[in-house]
Amino acid sequence: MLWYFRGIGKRKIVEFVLLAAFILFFAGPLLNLVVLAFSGQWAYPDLLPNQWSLRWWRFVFQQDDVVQSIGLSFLIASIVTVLSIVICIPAAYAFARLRFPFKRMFLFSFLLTHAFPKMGLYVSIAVLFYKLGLMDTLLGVILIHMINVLMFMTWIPTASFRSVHAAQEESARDVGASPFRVFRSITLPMAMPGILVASIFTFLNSLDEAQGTFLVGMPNYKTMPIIMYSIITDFPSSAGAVFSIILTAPTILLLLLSQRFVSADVMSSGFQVK
Amino acid sequence: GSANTNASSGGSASAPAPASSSASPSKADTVKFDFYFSGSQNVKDLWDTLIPMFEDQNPNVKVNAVYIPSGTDNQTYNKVLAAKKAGKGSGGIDLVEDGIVTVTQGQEDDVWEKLSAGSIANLANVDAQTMTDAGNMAIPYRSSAVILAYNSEKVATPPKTMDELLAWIKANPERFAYNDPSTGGAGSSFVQTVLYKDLPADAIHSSDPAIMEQWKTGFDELKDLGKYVYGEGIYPKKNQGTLDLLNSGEVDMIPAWSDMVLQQLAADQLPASTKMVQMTPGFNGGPTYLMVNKQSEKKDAVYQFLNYVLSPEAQTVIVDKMNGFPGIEVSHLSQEVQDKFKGVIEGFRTFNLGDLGTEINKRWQSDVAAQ
Amino acid sequence: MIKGRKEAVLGLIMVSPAFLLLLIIVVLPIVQTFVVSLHSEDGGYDLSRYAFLFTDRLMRMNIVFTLKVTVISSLLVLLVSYAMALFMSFSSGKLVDLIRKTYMIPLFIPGVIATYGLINLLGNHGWLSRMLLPLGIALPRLIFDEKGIVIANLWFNIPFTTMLLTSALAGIPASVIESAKDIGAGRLSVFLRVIFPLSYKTFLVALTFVFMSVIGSFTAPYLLGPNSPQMLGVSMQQVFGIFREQEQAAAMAVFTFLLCSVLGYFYIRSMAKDEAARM
Amino acid sequence: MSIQLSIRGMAKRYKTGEGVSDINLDVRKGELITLLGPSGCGKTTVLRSIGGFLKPDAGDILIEDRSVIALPPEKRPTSMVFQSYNLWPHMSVYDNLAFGLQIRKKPKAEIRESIADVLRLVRLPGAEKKSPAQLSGGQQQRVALARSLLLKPAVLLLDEPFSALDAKLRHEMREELREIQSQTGLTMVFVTHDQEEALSLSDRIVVMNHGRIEQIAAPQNIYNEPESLYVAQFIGKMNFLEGVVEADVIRVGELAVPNAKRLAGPAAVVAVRPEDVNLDSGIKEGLPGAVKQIMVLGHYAEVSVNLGKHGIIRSFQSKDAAQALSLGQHVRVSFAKVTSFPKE
Amino acid sequence: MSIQLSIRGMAKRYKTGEGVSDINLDVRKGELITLLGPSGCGKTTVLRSIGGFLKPDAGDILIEDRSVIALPPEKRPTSMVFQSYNLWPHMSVYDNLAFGLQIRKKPKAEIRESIADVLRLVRLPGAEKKSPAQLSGGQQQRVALARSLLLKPAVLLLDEPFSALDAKLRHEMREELREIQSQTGLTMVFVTHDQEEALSLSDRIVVMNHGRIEQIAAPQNIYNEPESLYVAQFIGKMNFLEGVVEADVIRVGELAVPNAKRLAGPAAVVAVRPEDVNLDSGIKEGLPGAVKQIMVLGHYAEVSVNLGKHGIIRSFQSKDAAQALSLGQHVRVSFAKVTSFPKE
Ligand SMILES: Nc1ncnc2c1ncn2[C@@H]1O[C@H](COP(=O)(O)OP(=O)(O)OP(=O)(O)O)[C@@H](O)[C@H]1O
Ligand SMILES: Nc1ncnc2c1ncn2[C@@H]1O[C@H](COP(=O)(O)OP(=O)(O)OP(=O)(O)O)[C@@H](O)[C@H]1O
Ligand SMILES: [Mg+2]
Ligand SMILES: [Mg+2]
Repeated sequence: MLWYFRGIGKRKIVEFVLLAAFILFFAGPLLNLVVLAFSGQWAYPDLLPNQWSLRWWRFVFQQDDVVQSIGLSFLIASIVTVLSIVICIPAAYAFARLRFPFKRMFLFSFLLTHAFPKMGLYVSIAVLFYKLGLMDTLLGVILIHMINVLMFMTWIPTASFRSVHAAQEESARDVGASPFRVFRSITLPMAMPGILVASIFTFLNSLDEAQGTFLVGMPNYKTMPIIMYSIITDFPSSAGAVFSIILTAPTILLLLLSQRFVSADVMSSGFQVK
Repeated sequence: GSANTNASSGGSASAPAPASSSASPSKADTVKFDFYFSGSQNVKDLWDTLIPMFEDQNPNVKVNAVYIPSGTDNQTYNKVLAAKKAGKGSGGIDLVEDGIVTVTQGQEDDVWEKLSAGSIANLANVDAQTMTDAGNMAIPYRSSAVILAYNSEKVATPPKTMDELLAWIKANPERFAYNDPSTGGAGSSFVQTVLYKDLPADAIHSSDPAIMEQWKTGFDELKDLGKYVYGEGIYPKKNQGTLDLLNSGEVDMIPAWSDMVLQQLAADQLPASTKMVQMTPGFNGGPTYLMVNKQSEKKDAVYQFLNYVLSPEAQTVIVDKMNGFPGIEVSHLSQEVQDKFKGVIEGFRTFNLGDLGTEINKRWQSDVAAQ
Repeated sequence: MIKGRKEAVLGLIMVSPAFLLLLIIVVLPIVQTFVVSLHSEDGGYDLSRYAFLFTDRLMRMNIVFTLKVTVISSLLVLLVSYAMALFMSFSSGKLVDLIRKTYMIPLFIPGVIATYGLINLLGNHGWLSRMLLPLGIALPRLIFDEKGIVIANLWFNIPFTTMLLTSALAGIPASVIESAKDIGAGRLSVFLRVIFPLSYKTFLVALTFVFMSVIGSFTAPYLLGPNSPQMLGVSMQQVFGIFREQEQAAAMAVFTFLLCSVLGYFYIRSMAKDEAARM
Repeated sequence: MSIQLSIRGMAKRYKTGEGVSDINLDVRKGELITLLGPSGCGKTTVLRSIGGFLKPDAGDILIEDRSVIALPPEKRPTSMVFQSYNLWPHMSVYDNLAFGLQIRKKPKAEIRESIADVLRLVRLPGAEKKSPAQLSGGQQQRVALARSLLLKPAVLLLDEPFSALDAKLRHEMREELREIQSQTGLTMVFVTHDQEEALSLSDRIVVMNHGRIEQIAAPQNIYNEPESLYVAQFIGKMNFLEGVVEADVIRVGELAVPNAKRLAGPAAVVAVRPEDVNLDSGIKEGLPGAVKQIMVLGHYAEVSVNLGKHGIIRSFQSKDAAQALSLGQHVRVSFAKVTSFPKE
Repeated sequence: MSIQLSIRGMAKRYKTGEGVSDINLDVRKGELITLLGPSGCGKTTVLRSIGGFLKPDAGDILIEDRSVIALPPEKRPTSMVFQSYNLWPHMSVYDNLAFGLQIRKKPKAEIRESIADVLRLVRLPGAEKKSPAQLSGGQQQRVALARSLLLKPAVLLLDEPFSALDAKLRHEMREELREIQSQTGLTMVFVTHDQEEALSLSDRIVVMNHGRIEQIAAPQNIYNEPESLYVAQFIGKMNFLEGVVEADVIRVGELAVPNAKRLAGPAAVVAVRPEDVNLDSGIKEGLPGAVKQIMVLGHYAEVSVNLGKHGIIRSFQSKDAAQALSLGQHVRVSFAKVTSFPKE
């Protein structure tokens, strides 16, 4: 055994150990979910279920709200992502590049959205929404999703914008690009990895949001996590496992597809010049 | 599964069009009100059965039942409260189903309507004491019992009294578990029963803070018990938490809601060897309440519905479906049902400790959990 | 300075949509909550709710426990995430590609479900213990213990933090790292002296996010953690939802926020610093 | 010809205390002006101020008689080739070049054609699809040059645009630049550290020192009549000898040179270019010295002669003449042409 | 002397198809080798391979007889001055310089002192506290040079280290480099595009073309005896004329030059350096031509003469001789020295 490891070199061993740790830690719970999703009976201490079954798959798909709610969730998540990009990216750019009064205070205020536990805020928020006529509206749901991500969408892109070299922007100004054009063609693409991260997060966060959606959207906007909550609290974990697989699959597909289109690895390799 | 035959509760899911009842009464004489309830699948099944029955008999009232998945149920109350604070009336919520905590909270915030037999005739069938305990603001339309569930393969002769149970726990370390009392009624019932084990019988209807003095021996007992329960002091969260342990064979005995055990047995989620036993004196049970939003503009229709819910006909359905106890006194039900409860109902007790329930949880948290 | 004023106005305009949204939906309710937290038991206004946080034995335990779990989790998360981000940014091969493609997947799993997955995996009779049973290894208690919370925090936070740090590393030109290697810097020196300082700002952002999400977390510590001491998030839920002490819960929320602000402050200060240096 | 670019009393001071001051310069239309000076003297600072990337603390900048001092870079009719290329790493060469034209809303076909043209011009035909990271240093520099050339600005600012190019390419580029200039009347401000380039390319040279302008003149004048010791030192090679002023002449040992500038004395510095240093082995006149080193540099040779207390003097000789000399040989040194400066 | 660096059969091909191949080179200890070649010929590629930043596709690299091909850059006893300086933007000049020494665990006092020394050497005394962004291009380049010098590597790799420096500073730096080399016996591989620099500085020159080595020889040999037409073209200025091989001689119009290389013919290329082109107005011999252009370049002048069907030939003349000529004047052209190559 030892000679084998010596033969394949230190680097390979390190990689192997890393992979094992990675799989055990991250994939473990996921694999567990997959197995669980197809299990009928699973007694201790058996390594695998003693009985396989598709029962919970049938069950989840029979829930008549499921398909609709998935559609609604994706719709809302898309709108939320686009809207927060539109609103937050300019702010992030301003934080990164412009000087204006109270800048630090503004930037700090975005911390509130996330650092302040929302549990105690829901009643006040609901009162406000009633007054503004946002209760039971799509806009209301979108807004409540957006406040969850305001901070991500400002802070992360701010950090990304700041890492773009001023010199590259200068040469774009030089060829006659207006500040906006410079932003669009130079700064934005170069800050893209960070913005992409923030956007993915926004999208997922919106897909996962239940409390606020319920408060503002029920009974008209029943999103996926709301259905999910009832399934996982009332049914054995197998049903939850099935649901999370259904829920995860389209997003992962999207991710893989986008990786192909968003040129190989914007995320990982970045742009490097000698 | 999907016994969703009722159009009014199923169809409103995600249609963006506002289906609010106040806006669109379909016929001049038809009133449609909104009813928010939460709970497990069996609760949903119950209402899916009861509401059509009611609507058949009362064509002028339509009930829009909104099922609130657990996990988000706190928000129903938040919504009612917020609508009131914003001056927006009922906020589209006319009738709410929930536990005692929400009832008490609503009394403080003044959001529930006071109810009387004048508007709901069948209220007379309900135990007057229970109504008073709830400040006449909530109807205990059904009750469930907490029982002792155990693995009959491991436990041949289950304990019959509290003292026997305590002895069993100490004799079989780490084979018993009760859930954190602030996260579920089964655990809370166990804790309260231990605390009131040696107190006068009527103490369970008193919310007089003076009695707190006398909890000491009970809490000492619970503290001591910590060493013998599952994981030497682990109290799972929620009623389901202990059921999971029983299911996986990590413990042999737990206090649990009878309806949950029955339902999960039926669904193969618990091993067939699981059995139930009620002790004497029994664990306290707990009613589930229906509250009318004070801001509601459709109270008459709501009362009509509540009246039906408290009718013997509806209560019989409830008893069948929920494996629970009726909200009205058993004497009003059919003989058949009465027979079914013979021997069980005696052991069934309801505690009405008011705010003391919260005090117990707090003290448990600091004395028992954090010992 | 005309130009300065124009810039100021432009900046304010660009920030205002996001800020207005924030102001109305978040800041105002928070101010209300803050006011609520100042209500004392007897109807007046004072700081008794805050004093309670430090005088009550249970609360003190909870706070210490929360800080301990949060600090440990944050440190581990950042450690692992940096390692992964570096590995993915500066290595190549099939393995890296595989990890690059899959490490984000946990982000897509709803928190509650993942928590159940973790319970099923790590629990006393969970998958892991079943796997280790034939080998004769007994797991220490992971579930209903702070280890469980830490593991869950790692699971939930590492993918996102890694993603964030990877994006920051993408901005570091290879040339800068090359020249560090050239002068003989080993991996550790390159990291400490070049990569870390150049990704410091994103690091602070990541730290703040991890810290916040751990300190305010509810689902995982609720389902995986011990009964006592509790994480602040769980305790807050109990105080607010079960004990119905809105004022006390508000004070806890404000306190949590103050803890997070400390980290936020570092990020903003570091930004201000290099702004001053740029002129 | 009309004045295309005018810099008036410009000053810029960085926080560190460095910077430029008192910059006055008029550039005529179609003129190529070179900024020459040692590293760190402020050449880039002047160029960046013209381009709009630095806000001067004082002074004005006019292009075609309009003050541009308040305009942002994109509104100025200038284009700059930066000292450090500044290509956009996320764009291909084509996109790097097309960007400015797209902003000017040029039709696509025209863009494609002019890019192909300019790439041929900078000797990188067919490089459109490459990314900047795939180019060598000199190739990147040429792409940066191409990017600015494409825009046909009123004033082209070039910050050492040929510093990474070999002699041959540099020559070709110079000629292309001249060609373009003669066709389009482009006005250029050119920074270089290469004297030969400055001397051969410029219409006028601006010599800078420590953030100030020392002299502005045509190449020949700068070379032949440096106004200050500094310029003399900086441009071309120059020997400096100490002399004693004696009314009409300045005496260096046995040699007397005319005191053309009527310096006051008592001491003065006599400057002689190496090519003006004659070496003779026969004659009696001149300073005596011994050949110390002979270095053949391509088509000529540099001969160093030790003059004893007058130090070492360098002389350029043709290869043949140099090969006739031998190390240690005694020679007499005389000067064909000298300049003199007051001793500092 | 012993071989310090040895490159054997190295090849590296980029995805785009460019690269280098068949690189064989031995560098002796204490030697300064220059890589010379046009932009994009692969100089940086070779240097980066030696430094360990590129993994060659084939071949081996040995330093002090040990193969380093498998070592990462930080383990190689080399240090590189990068073409684009690569200073660490977040560190002060001091920290940039100190980093390498700190890794080598030098005591603090020693670090401080050697940094002060090396900064004086690159003419930036007292710049410790500045940040790279506060330096001019040339200053940054000098800091990068200082950084590598401090480490006293076994092999110093310099990628156009003086490209941003003015002539004066460049001369000083060259001399400092020579000085250091004579003191420490440093081995250097030097990339430059400046021929004069290569000719005056190197022990040997490696001329590269299109990713291959064309010739390796001492500067004088490269200049006087270029092995190929390409080298002749690239190094120094050179006139090329077509000739006809006639056994022992090659005939160019009325002129016959010896066929020293015994070329086969029928056609050959005759190459003459401008300084070997004699212009006479009196004699009958030589090719007849007319003066086309006189360009005075510092201490010498370039005179172009139109030879009719033989094209235009350039000649270097002393300033005086050139000034005696006038445009259009008829002259006879003869050659002091020629080389010949087969016609391609
Ligand atoms: N952003 C800055 N902050 C502080 N000092 C600076 C800054 N930029 C340049 N300097 C200093 O100002 C002086 C002039 O710099 P500049 O870049 O104009 O020089 P340069 O003539 O272009 O030199 P080089 O030929 O080396 O590029 C230098 O001493 C430099 O150190
Ligand atoms: N990363 C790369 N990917 C693809 N091609 C490259 C890459 N780096 C360099 N090349 C190509 O390889 C050839 C040699 O490049 P190299 O940088 O070695 O040239 P160089 O001799 O240093 O030129 P210069 O004097 O312009 O710096 C060039 O044609 C260049 O376009
Ligand atoms: Mg410069
Ligand atoms: Mg190069």
